Amino acid sequence: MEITKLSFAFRHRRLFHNLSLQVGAGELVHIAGPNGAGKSTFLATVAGLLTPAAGTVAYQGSDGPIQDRRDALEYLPAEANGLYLKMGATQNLQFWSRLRGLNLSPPEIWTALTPWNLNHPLLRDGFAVEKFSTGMKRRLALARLQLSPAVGWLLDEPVYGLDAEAMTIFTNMLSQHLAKGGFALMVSHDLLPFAGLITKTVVIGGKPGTVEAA
Amino acid sequence: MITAEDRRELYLGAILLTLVVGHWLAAFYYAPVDEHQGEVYRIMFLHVPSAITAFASSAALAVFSVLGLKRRSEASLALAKATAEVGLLFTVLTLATGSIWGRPTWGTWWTWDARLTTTFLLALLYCGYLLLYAAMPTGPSRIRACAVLGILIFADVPIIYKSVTWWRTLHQPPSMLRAGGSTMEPEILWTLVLGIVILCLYGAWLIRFRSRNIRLADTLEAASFDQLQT
Amino acid sequence: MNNITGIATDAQPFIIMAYSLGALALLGYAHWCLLQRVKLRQLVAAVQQPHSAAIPPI
Amino acid sequence: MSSPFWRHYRTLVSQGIQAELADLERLVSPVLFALTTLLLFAFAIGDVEPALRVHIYLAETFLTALFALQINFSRLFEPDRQDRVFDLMRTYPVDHTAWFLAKYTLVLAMGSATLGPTLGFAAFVNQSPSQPLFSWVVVGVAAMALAGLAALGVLLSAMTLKANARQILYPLLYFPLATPVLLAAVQSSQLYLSSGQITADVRAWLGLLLGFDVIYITLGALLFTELVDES
Repeated sequence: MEITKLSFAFRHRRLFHNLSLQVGAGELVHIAGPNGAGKSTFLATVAGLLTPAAGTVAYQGSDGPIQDRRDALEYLPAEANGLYLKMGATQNLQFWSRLRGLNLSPPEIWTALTPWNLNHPLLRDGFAVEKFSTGMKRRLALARLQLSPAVGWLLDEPVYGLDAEAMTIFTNMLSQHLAKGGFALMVSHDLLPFAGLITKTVVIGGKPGTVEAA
Repeated sequence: MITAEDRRELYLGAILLTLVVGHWLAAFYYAPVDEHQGEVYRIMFLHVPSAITAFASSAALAVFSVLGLKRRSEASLALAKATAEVGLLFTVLTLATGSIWGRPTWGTWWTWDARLTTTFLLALLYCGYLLLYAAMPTGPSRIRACAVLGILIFADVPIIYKSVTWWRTLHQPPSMLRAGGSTMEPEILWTLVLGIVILCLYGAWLIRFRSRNIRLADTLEAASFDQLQT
Repeated sequence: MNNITGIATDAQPFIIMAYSLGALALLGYAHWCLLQRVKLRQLVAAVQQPHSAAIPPI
Repeated sequence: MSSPFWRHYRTLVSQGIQAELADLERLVSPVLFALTTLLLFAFAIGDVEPALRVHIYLAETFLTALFALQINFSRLFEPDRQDRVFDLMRTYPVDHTAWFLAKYTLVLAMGSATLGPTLGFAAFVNQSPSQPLFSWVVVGVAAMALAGLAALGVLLSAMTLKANARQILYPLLYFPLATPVLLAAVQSSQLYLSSGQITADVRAWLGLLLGFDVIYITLGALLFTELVDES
């Protein structure tokens, strides 16, 4: 993925300016910067939710440029998990995976729930997700991420609300994703678990959009 | 404080305003007395141009809305918002003069005449547009939402007009708002056409002037956010 | 404008009412826009003083 | 038919229906609102001599339908607004026209679930021995009205998604735009019920209703994409 001279002004306030970045296979880019600097805005812009003031985001697939960035990216918002709160865990995962073109049967969905120990007969079906705890909702969102064939992950505070055990599951999942040639852009206040994985750091809000190799 | 540009704009506005007043004088003295309605038909020279400007504004709103969708710029939104405001002004003026004209002509302040009813709905649609503009936070999503509504309004006006006209013809033959029967004497016709042209130009001037105010206010809002930053 | 000579008296009040409403609308709105323009220009001038953040020329 | 368009469409429709079934309140409350409104009309209007009964019945029915449908339409994106599902959906490779058609189909289903009881109950409470008011032509007219209103409803719902004071803003935009449908529905039904067959006038009104439907379905499909694109 190639980001060239991306800049974004929110309500006329310049958040990041002329930010350029190459992200290749297997790379984990850490988005650093003080609170309110625009880290989440940067991820949302790359995800296509916000119109950048200037600059482009280009996606270079192995067999040539990717037409629709949405095929290549899976986005995990910071303070939300994109779940139909009145519906069950399996229904949620089935919906998002079907939109990605995967036709998974319920048992296949259950196996995807297992690593996040959400694969309990009482929890996985007919149990509204709104009754889940914050950590359980986050784990369900991460299960969606794991199911997604998208090559690039845009992670906004992925470990928010996770306990230590879920944290290690996520770290393994992330390293497998990177090993398979995927990449990820991540905003995270807690960097300890990802020490070895980060290949680049982008500072937003400090010096204007510079890129330092970690 | 007033820049040279403002001054030029105001001169143009003053000229247009004198043209409007000049036309009014022509409407009073140049146009002959109408054999059916006598003198009161002279209200037509304000009522009809105002109505046409109001409906022309809905077309302008649609044009700026399509521009807004294409360019997604605050400038086109400012123009669209100014158009909705001026359009509302002229619809209200049309309704007021229509009802004042109706009083001596039919003895009532309001009749469900197809054109008046459509104008009334157009006023509500303009209010809806301004409400949506006020209800949305500044940004691209507001530009898009207002643009789509602007197009919807323009698409709906003809349907409203046709349905209201049919609704009225079932109950009452088309009203006699058109003074001097179908063939107007040339003096009346020309005075009316002149009035329409002048008022449309004045309306356009109002839209331009108001939209520059909106742009100015947007820039100051941006500056206040920058001020927040330092 | 209280007695427009040459106009039949019975129609006069309605014509006066209509056209004064017209004048009120057309002039009133323009006047409001003008006042607003002056206020905005004053704000811009105040903002462009040396001590405050630079603002692009308008 | 497994091209992405229809797959997205089927997925979105089935998800929408499940979201409705998961939260039955969303289906029940518009119907209850409609029945209450019909009672209010009955209390306000009171007894009506037979000549006017048909006209009053039609006015009541279509006004109540217009109000009740507005509730369905304005709450259409409620499940998607929660937990930023709507934003996440925009980062997924979903065909926007399929998305509009899915929401349109969903709101047609919800609308019929409201319209059915409304028409039935209105005829039920307004009937009299000499005038059984229920007529399938009126139901057909109502269906045509729903077809147009639904497209308008989906578009307005997506448009006001991010507006504050949405609950009051929505009706202020919806009702003026929907007046031609109300006029056409009441007039065509009344002409039919009074004459007993589809006269030229009735056909004219139905033509206008059809025009409204076609315009708003095409405008809906075109403009929905504009609303859903970036930001």
